[in-house]
Order: sequence, then structure tokens, then C-alpha cells
Amino acid sequence: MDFKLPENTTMIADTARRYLKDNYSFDSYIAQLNESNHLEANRWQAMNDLGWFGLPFAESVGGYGGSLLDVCAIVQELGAALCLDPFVDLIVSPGKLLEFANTPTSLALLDRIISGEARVACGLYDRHAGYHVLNPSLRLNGERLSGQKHVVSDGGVADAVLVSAMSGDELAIVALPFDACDVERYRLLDGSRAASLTLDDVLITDEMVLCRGDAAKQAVSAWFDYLCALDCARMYGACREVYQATLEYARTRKQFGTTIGSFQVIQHYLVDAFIDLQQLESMLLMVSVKGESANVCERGRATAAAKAYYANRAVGITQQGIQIHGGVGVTEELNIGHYFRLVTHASLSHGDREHHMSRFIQAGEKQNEVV
Amino acid sequence: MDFKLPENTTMIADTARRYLKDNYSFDSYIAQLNESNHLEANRWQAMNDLGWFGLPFAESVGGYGGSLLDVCAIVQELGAALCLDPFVDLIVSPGKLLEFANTPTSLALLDRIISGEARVACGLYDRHAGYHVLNPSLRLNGERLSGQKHVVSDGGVADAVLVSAMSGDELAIVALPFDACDVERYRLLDGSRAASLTLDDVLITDEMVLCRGDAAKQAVSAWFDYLCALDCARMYGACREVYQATLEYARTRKQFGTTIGSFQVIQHYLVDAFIDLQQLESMLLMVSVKGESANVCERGRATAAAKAYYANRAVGITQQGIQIHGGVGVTEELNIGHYFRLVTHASLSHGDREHHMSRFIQAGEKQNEVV
Amino acid sequence: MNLDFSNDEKEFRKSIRQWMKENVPDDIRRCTARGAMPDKNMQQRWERLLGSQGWLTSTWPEQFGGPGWSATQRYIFDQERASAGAPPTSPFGVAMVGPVLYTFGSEAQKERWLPGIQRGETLWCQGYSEPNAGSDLASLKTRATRNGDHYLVNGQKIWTTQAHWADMMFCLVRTDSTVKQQQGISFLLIDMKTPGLEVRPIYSIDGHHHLNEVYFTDVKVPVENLVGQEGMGWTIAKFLLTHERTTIAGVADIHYEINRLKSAIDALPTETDKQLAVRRLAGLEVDLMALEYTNFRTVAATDEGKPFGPESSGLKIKGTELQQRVSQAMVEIGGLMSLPWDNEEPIGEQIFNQASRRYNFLRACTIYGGSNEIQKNVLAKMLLGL
Amino acid sequence: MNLDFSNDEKEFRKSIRQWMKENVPDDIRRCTARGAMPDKNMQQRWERLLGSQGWLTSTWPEQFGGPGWSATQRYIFDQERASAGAPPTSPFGVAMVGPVLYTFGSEAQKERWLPGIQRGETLWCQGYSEPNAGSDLASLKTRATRNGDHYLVNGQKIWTTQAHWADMMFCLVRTDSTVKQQQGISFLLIDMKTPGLEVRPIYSIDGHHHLNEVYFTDVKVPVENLVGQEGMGWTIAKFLLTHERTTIAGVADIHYEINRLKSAIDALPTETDKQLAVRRLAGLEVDLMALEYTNFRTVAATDEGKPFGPESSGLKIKGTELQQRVSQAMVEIGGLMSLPWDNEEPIGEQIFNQASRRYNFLRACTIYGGSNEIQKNVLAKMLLGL
Repeated sequence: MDFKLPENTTMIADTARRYLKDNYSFDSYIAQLNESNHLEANRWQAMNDLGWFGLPFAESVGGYGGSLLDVCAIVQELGAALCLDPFVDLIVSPGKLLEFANTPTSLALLDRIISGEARVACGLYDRHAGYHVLNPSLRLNGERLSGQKHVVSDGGVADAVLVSAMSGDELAIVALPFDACDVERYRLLDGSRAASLTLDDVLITDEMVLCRGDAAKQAVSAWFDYLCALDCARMYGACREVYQATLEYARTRKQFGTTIGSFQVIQHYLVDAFIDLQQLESMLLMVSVKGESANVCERGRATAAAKAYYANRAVGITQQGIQIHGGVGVTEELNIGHYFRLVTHASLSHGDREHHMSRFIQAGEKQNEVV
Repeated sequence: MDFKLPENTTMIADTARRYLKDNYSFDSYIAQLNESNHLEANRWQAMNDLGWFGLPFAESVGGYGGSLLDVCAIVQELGAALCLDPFVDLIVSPGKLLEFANTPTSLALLDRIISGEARVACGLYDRHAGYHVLNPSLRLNGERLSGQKHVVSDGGVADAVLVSAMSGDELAIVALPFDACDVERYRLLDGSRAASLTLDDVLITDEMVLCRGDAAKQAVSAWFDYLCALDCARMYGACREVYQATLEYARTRKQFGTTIGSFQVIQHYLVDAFIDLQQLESMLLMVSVKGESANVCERGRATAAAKAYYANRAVGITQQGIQIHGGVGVTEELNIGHYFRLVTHASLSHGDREHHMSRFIQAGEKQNEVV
Repeated sequence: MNLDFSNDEKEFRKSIRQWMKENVPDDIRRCTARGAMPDKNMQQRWERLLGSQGWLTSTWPEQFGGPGWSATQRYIFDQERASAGAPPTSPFGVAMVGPVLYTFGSEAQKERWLPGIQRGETLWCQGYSEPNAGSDLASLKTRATRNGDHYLVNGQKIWTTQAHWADMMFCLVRTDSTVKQQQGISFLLIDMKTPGLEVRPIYSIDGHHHLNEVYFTDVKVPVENLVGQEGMGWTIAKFLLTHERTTIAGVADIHYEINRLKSAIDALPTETDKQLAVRRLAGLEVDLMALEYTNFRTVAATDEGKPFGPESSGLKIKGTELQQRVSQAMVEIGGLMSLPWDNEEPIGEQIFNQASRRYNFLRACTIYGGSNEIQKNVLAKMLLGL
Repeated sequence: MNLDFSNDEKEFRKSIRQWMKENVPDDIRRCTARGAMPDKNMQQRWERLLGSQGWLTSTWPEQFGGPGWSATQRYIFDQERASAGAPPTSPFGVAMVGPVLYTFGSEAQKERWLPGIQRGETLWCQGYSEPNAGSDLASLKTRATRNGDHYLVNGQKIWTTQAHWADMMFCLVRTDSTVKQQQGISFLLIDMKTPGLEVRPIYSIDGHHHLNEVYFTDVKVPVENLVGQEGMGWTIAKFLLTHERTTIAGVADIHYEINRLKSAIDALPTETDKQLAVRRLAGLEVDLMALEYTNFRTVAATDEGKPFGPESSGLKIKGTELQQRVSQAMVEIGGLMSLPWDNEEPIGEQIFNQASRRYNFLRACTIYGGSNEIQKNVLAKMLLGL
């Protein structure tokens, strides 16, 4: 076994960290929070220039052949920087779904994402189905789509959306323009932009249906696992920063004539956070590799375990970070509370703890069947 | 509302405490652990003299009309003293079941318990049914009893046993002599004595069947709630002692040139234990009253909540007590570890935490139906 | 030993419940049911309504205008208030400066300030914490220098809840820096409209404005606004810390939250989701029951005239932890539905729409009023006899 | 980055698995499967068997008789050992005094003692703790006074695991009380059969005899049994604390326990009981996975020659907590079946029959070898740069 990151991944991570340090700050984040439905053109172009738009995708489909591990390295730094630029929402998420769908139409659209021409979002969730992405409530009756999609993470600027729908008993993935739907836009817990879509007998054409049946199921399932791994990467980046900031605060903040880090209870909190962070890093490395495993059962078990663990311990680290910071920790002025929102968000965005515990149990049962 | 104990209950508690202080000690306990199937005649007689044999039962059935609260007061002190004399197992438990059954035969047998003539145990559990006492695996076919009973708490000395059995779809309570069964005797986790019984087509007579059907169900259900409340009383007494001993230890034990109680982490442990003990006391008062409520749903909800809470926090207090005591806490020489065994035992003896959480949920649903 | 309320108490409950039904304004009820917090207008309308009944200052002795309720009655009142969807009373006037004034204030001070509190007309805020005196209050630095018939106050306060709503502030200031830290502190009443006093907002992580910084530059405060003598500030602050607070655990409001959450379980996607939510809620309910009976005991003890002991810290610690756990459960059970932050129209169940904000807001409740760690330090000293 | 074992490592695993299958004695396998602990005879038979393969001292450098395995191989070996139902090796000889001897010992000492350890023939115990020097080891009082060619040792040790089995003890003694506490301590090897040395049993709360008190009255120890120089005891003790322990987290044995528990779920009374148990176990498995991958990382780092850092404490803390949680889950899931303490015939599933004893036994694992609180103190100093 070898836990050293490949040189290439380290380079990608370093570049991401340097780029964000030079081009993004807590102030940029606050500014972005106050914008609605706006994409910062310079930064978006810079990400494209860095090669991030093509990185997540195989060379055979026009990408640069980066691994999930590479993408996690970037997403971790985005999390650490609180960066809201919709790299995951408008590039990785739709792009991977299209790559997994692997049809001529889907690959053509992926091509336009990689080149930066298309702004596509994923609409795979609705509140009736919750996290059960293989059973959406949207209906495809013949050529008509009806129903709702919620929490469509579109960065506020997408002009097309990939939706999942049930066509009879069969899952289908459909690409359609945003303006074919009734759109309500809002901000999410982590500050990112999303939309709710209402589709009222929307007429679609045959070529808008990217794939159906098992192919659609496999694509959505692979997409879900991939996005789960990215959630973990993002939370890890945030937790790393919270831990560092809290340690620094404990070292310097004085109360009762001494640094608060001299209190044993604070010390033990910090030790707990340090140990948890070690384990979160281990789980991230694990899921960054297994989250795109060809073994579907192993892949599902890995992402379920990682997300369940993060929903518990990553959330815990940020909660404790706030508690140790005291009053200033609950203000918008300090980054700590924003990291807490980010981590809470990412712990819920592709399945909460209970959902993943159920998946973990199912994967274990399937594994036993195989064995 | 009024949380003052009635004067009578206070007197009963004081008497119990004084009696145990004068007649029982950690040494007596250790001696009792080393005995098998032996009842200390002097102490047993003393308990009779104190009026404890009649206390739990209504005056109308020959008892002295004590409330559950009174019995809890005694059981709490028995727990605090680690006393293994089978007052609950041979008096309260069978006596209350007989009282709840409320038939001429059952009351006649109760009479003999109160007078100290009969040594009767309850056999309501078997490992196939677990804690589901209304659905035992023992079968009553016509006049024949077949099956097993486990963890029959008989103090090692009972000569008769009340068993539950399914007669078709109907629950039945049967009284029979111990020697009608194959008996295997052993010690339990808390040091008390118990037996496993195997009944192989045991022939019984009509009058041995105390009651059947709804009457049996109601009796067993009331018995179960009553015994749950006693479990809590026993755990409370043990936790009270562990907390006091741990506080004292923290005050006096020196390490690193100072008392361990001067370490903030130890201080916060003690505070947590103090607060939990307060809440355990509140839950005990609650369940001591509601555990014999005429409102079956309220009664079940109260005992389920109390046992679930105790299985969590009472166990936690004793675990922390051991941890703070360090090395000496894990030895047989010190009482702390024995309290831990007692509390673990009592947390499992009439339903574990999960079982009671399920009951609590069911009781809540029923309550809603009524409202 | 009796766990039931008396018939009189039951009658009392009935009459309060009826009154709540008829009098809690609809907009306030809806606001609470959504999980949102009342704005200034709602809060003040509600407190004035209670004031008009003589119920706002229910903890006050009758001679100062209290309704003469027992602790049990106050507890029942609070239960009915919460379950009717009305907000808790702001503590600064009623629970804090009021008792200080009728205990330590001059007759003139009582006459001047108590009626406004009693009627819900004067809004107060609390000037305690400073940037470098949060947990360690004794090290506060805001100075009040005697200058003829007034003090000149200079310095800064922080975390001042509702300072932007308040008419008056009660304030700990340093009047003497030559003596031991605690001895040089005085308790001053300051009109928020005094020149030189500036309030700057602090936004909380729920996105709302509750807290403030307050800056004092040569703020003139008449000497008659000093409560007690100079140097008595610490004594008064300690008096408030141990002052009876029968509702400190927040039991009534936790009940309300749990019931809100229960009502939304049917909206969850699958049977498994529902079962898991029910089980998680049941765990919280059991813990609430333990907290509630502990609270009952302190209420009953108060009615017997017993002083509030260390249980008070225990109730605060367990109560705030439970509030946080309930709010976290709501967000996590809501799942997707909890993610929207600022949409008008909820996704699915209304109650999840504000759940994240509430969860964020409640991170503060284990910090303010003496963090739970500080509470444990204090309690440990008592237990260990240090 | 590669989470798979290499082909060579897989081959290694296969060969070890095969060997275990053929060589773990049946009685030992059954004992472990029951959840019981091996007796002296089993333990020693097993260690001699490993010794005969040259595998007992797998952590030792080849020059002193180690098999030349990488950390990964040792880790794999431990996994296979645990899943075959064989007990862990007693640490006192192999992991403790052995490395001390080949690092600090004289040639004569190495020659005399290492072979016995390597072959599993000499059993050692550790004389560190004293009644008033548990967590605070530096304050130990057992004296060794030089007297010609030997020391006279007087004093008392406590919590001495397996002293009643051991042939030899390595012992911290005070040789100089005029210098700073830590500086006056020396590291001595003591033959357990020396006159004046008395071992008294301490029974643990699992009802078994693991621990002892050891009393020294004018015990004569030859000066050649001093390791290093006088006063080096503390240095040696610290060396051992940071000495690489790739299996400190107990991952392999926790896997074994979880699998045992899994195998018994079908015996639970109802579907609900089973589902709840499965869910509880899944939570433990997820936590184990996080621990295991953290352990993998330290193993891989060891193979790259990196020193064992603060992660070691983290692994110990999380590992012991998880061991305790698994044992508690076993008892609670067993329910009624866990209640019997001393019956031969289990009630229902075999595995629950010893579960309570194991649960009791494992309360010690967060205490011994430096309690988890002490581990956290040490770690905090490193993190905070104190």
C-alpha cells in the first residue's frame, strides 16, 4: 500500500492552493454571498486556463484524464478557501453524469462543457424522492415531462439542466433548457446558488433523452458516488482550516490572564479534533480512490462509509471550533461559522448520515452475497 | 406538584439504610459472591421482621399496602449496599405477579410468600423470546408444558417457579415446583443466582394454571413495568455511591504532586456525573409513581423512558467512575467495578435500551390515538 | 409526592390556554410555527400585551407589581405560552434589571424604571461583555469617571443582544482601577440615546442581526443612574447569576420544537426515513423528559422557598445541549429540505425551511450567559469544595 | 497512491493464512471464538510455535533475529493471526524488553536474554507502576541500593500483568534520590525466582487473575542486570513509549470481534432486534474503517522509514475506545444472553456467554499504558507547542 499522493496530484493541489490564495479571499467570499446569479468571469476563465474544465474527464472523451483523487485535491482547496465558484456544480457534476451516460449526445454536450461553452446543471433531486436518486418523482410520459426538481445546484447561471425522470419503471436522463421550466432561484446553506424547477407537461424531443433503463441507473449511481467523494474532499478542506484556526486561537486568545489553550479542557478538545482530522484524512484518501472503483459494491460501500463518518466527525469538528472561539465564532464576520455552514451543507447534499448508513448496510449484505 | 417523599417512605428508606449499614458490608457482599445457592437465614428473617415481605402488597391481599415508591426506596438502598439478598427476586417479583394475577390460587400462594413460608421465583424469560414477555416460547399443550426458561432469578434457593407459556394464542401463567424441571444453576453478572429450566412435557394440573388470556397479559405487563421501576431504583442507589466515592477519590488521590480533582478534565467529568445523577433521580421519582399507574399507556411510556435513560446515563456514570479511579477501579478489591456490573446487569435485566426505545415509541403512538 | 398539578393549577392552565388561544396574534403564531424569530415589532407587541395583563413581570414580588403566582404557575404559564407559539420574554428588563432595581435600587430608581418594564414599554439591553472580557468578565475595561453630577463613560461593549432595539442599557463599568479587579466595578443605567453612544451591528451566523458592538465616547450618565454604591457592580452581577430562573432549561420551547418536528415526519420520502426519524426523536424526547422532571423539582423546591442551587447550572447545560441537538436533528432529518437558505417558498415542509438558520443561531446558546465550560468550572468548585 | 496490497504482499497473506489454518491449535481457536482469554499454557504454546518459525519477534531487526518483514507484512500477519482466532503476542518480552536490550543492552545481555524471547521461552513482565506512581511514573519509590556486585531492591510494584506467569521482570527502580526525580531512575532485569520477591494476585473485574502486586524485600539483583548506566531508566522508558507499534490500535482484533458479533445476530428474537443490531454494528464498522485506514497510513509511513509521530497516541485512544464500544455493543445486543457469568453451557449463542467478562476486562484498556487522559495531555503539549 502506498498513501503518497502521485506527484501530479500534489502539483494540482499546490496549484489550486496557490491560485486560490492569489485570487480568492474571505472578502471575495463575502462579496460572492451578496451577489445573486452572477459568475465571476475572470476567475471562471482562470479555472478554465488552469485546465480544470477538462481534468475530471477521460482523454477518450476529450478530457485530460484526471483521477477522482486529482479532482478531490482541487475541491479540498475550494472548501478550504470557502470558494463558491461553481466548479463542481457546472463542470464536474454535469460533466461526470454525461461521461457516465456515455452516449454520442451526452459526449457532445460534455465537449461543450469542457470547452467552457455550455453551462449545465444537474437536477437529480426532488423533495418527494429525497436522496433516493434512482426513483425520482419527475415523470416522463411519452414526450412530456411533469413534476418538480429541487435544490438544482446551478450556480445561479446555468442555461441547461440534466434531469432524471421515471418513464414507467425505467429511469431516464433528459437534457433540457432551463427556460423550459418554471424556475425559482435561491441561495443554499453554504451560500451557493440553486433553483427549484417546475415542469408542467414540458414537451421534449427524442434526442433530449440521453439514456434510459440500466444505463441511466448505472450513470446516476456512479455520479452519486463520485459526488459523495467530492463532498468529503470539500469538508476535509474546511475542517483542516477550522482546526488550524482554532489551534491558533487557543494559542493566542487570552482569558483569565492566560491563553485559553492552557486550559486542559480546551487542550483535550483540540486533541480530539486533531485525531478526528487524521481519521477524516484517511477516509478521504480511501474514498478518493474507491469512489470511482469499477467494483460497484465496493464503491458504494466506500462512499457510504465516508459520508456517514464525515456527517458525524466533520460536523463535530466545526461545532467545537465555534464553541472554542466563543462569541466571535457565531458571527458572520469570522470564517469559522461559514465553514460550519459549508460542512453542514456538504454533509447533507448527497445523502445524510442515516441514508448512507442504510447504503452501507445494503452494500455489506451484497458483499456477503458475492462472497 | 410535590416531590417530597411521604414521611412514611422516608422512614422506610432510613430504616433500610440503617439496617444495611449495621448488617451488610462490602465484605458480606464478597462472602455472598463466594457462596452458592445459600440464603443467609438471619438477614432473611431480619427483612421479614422489618415488614418488607408484606410491604409491596395491598392490604386487601394481606400485605401492608406499601407503594412502588416505598419499595423503590428499599431497592435503592439494596443497590447502594450491593446487597444480594434476593428480596426482589423471591418476594417482590413473584408476589407482585401473583397479586396482579389476582385469583384465589395466586393470592393463596402470595399469602405464603408474605408469611415467609414459600420461596417462589419468576420464570418469564427465555432466550428465544428475549424481552418480549408476552410471547414466551414455552408451550402449554393441554396438560403438558414444554420448552425452556432462562435467567430465572431464584436466588439459588427457590422451590417453586411461576412460568409464562403460550397455550395456543393465549398467554398463561403457571405455578410449578422447581423439581418438575431440569435445572441448571449459575451466577449472573451482578453476582445474583439464577437458573435455566428445561421442561420436557411436564404434566401439570388445572389448579397450577393461575390465569390465562387477557388477565395473564395484564398481569405480566403490570409486573414488567413494576420490575423496570425497581431496576431503576437499584441503579440509582449504585450510581449515587459511585458518584460519592469518585468525588471523594478525586479530592484525595494525588498524582503529579496534586489531587487529581485539581485537573479540569476530571472536574468536568465530575460535573457531568453530578448533573446526570440529578436527572437520574428525577427519572426515578417519576417512574416510582407512574410505574404503577392505572393508565397502562402512561405506565408503559414512563417505564420505557426511565429504563432507556438509565441504560444510557447510569451505565455512563459507572464507566466514568472506573476511568477516574484508574487501575484500582478495574479490580475486584474495590466496590466500583462491582457497581458497574450491577448497573450493567440492571440495565439489561428487564429490557435493554433499544427494547425500551421501541416501547416508548409504541406508547407514544397509542397515546396519540387516545388523544 | 404528587406528580400531578392541583385542581387549582389545572384551572389556571385552562384559563391561560384559553387566553393564549384568543390573544396570541396570528402573525406571531405563524412566525414561530415557521421556526423564525419575531422582529422588534412582534416582540414588543407581545410583551405589551402581557404587560397589560400584569403577566409580563410574573417573577416579581407582588409589591413591585408581580401577579403573585407560584413558581408552578409561572412554569405552567410558560408551557402554555410556548405551546401557543408565542415567543419567550426578552430577559433584560423583566428578569435582570428589574430584580436588580427592586433589590438594590433607590426608591427614585424603582419609581422611575419599574413601571416601564412592567408594561413592556422600555426595552433594555445588557452591557457586560467586552472584546477582552468575555468569559473573564472581571477584566472589563469600560471606564466611568465621576465628573460632578454625572459620569463620563468611555470604552466598548460587545455581544450586546438587542442593543439596536433597546431604550436603556444596564452596564458594568470600571469606576476604580486602583483596587482589586472585582471591587472597582459599578452598575450603571445608560440611556441609549445619549450622545457619544454608538451601536454597530454584528451579524450572526444565522444571517440575522441580534448582536451589537456598543461604543462609548465621553457618554454622560447622571449619577442618579448608579445602582447601589460605586464598587457594587460585581455583587449585583453575581446576584443575577444565582437569581431564580425556573425556565432556564427551555423545556417548554424544546417541547414545541419536538412537536413541530414530529408533525413533519410524514413528509419524509420513505418508510425507513420515517422510522429512523421517529427513533431519533424518541431519544430526544426521553432526554427531554429527564430534563423536564429535573426542572419540575426545582420549580417545586422554589415554591417551598428553597434557594436555587447548583441545579441551575445543570439545567442550563443540559437544556442548551438539548436545544442544539433538537435543532441539529431537525436539519438532518429535513435533509434536502433543510438546504435552502433564503427562499420564500419552502421546499416541502415549511418547518425545514428555517431549520438551518435556527441550527446556526443555537450554536450560541452554549456560549452566551457564561459558556457551558465556565458553568462546569463554577459547579466543579462547589462540588469539590475548592 | 495505491490502496491495494502488492502481489508479493498478497502472496505473503496467502501463505500466512494457510499456515494459520494448519497451525493454530484447535483449543486456542475455540477459546478465542468463545471470547475467552488464553491461559498461560495456551499463550506460551502459541508463542513458542511462532518462535519456532522465527515469527514471534517480527518487529526486530534481522541482525537480532527478526524475519526481515516490512511493516506492511507485519500488519498483514497480524490480520491473519487475529482472523484465525489466535491471541496477540504478549508485549513485555517481544515489544518491550527486547528492543530495549538490543538498543541499550551490553553484548553479554543481548546474548543472554534475546534468544529466550525470540523462541518464546522466557516470559517477561513489566515493573513500572507503583501504588503512588500510576499515571505519575516519575514519582516511583522502589529503591535499588548498590552493594558490591549486586543491588538490593526494596519496594513495591502494582498492576503487574502476568507477573505470576513471568520468569523475568524488567523494572524501573530508583538508584539515586539526591537528583531530580527522572534522573535517579534505572532499568533493571530481575529474576522472578529471587528470594525476597513476592507476587500477590489482584483479581480484575472480569473475575480473572491478570494483574499482580509485586513486593521486594532485600531482593538481590546482580549488577550485570542493569541495562545501560544508572540513571538511564527514564530515557529507556521514554524510548519505549514512542517505539513503533503498528498494531497498537487493535484493528485486527476489533475486526474479529465485530465478525463474531455479526455471526450471532440471526439468533436475536425479532426482526426489529436484528435490524437495530445491524445498524449499531454498521456504525462501529464505519468507525473501524476510519481507524484502519489511519493505521494503514502509519504502516506505510513506517515502511518508508518515517518515525512514529503523534498519530500513535491517536491510534491508541481511538482503538481502545472502539474496543470498549464493541464489547459494550456485544453485551447489550446479547441482552438476556449476556447476563450469565459463570455457567458452562451458554444461553443461546456461545459468543454472548463471555461477553460480559470481556466488557469488564476492557474497561482497563483506556487506563493502562498511560490512560487516555494522559495520552491527550502529552499530545496537547505537542500540538500547542507547550
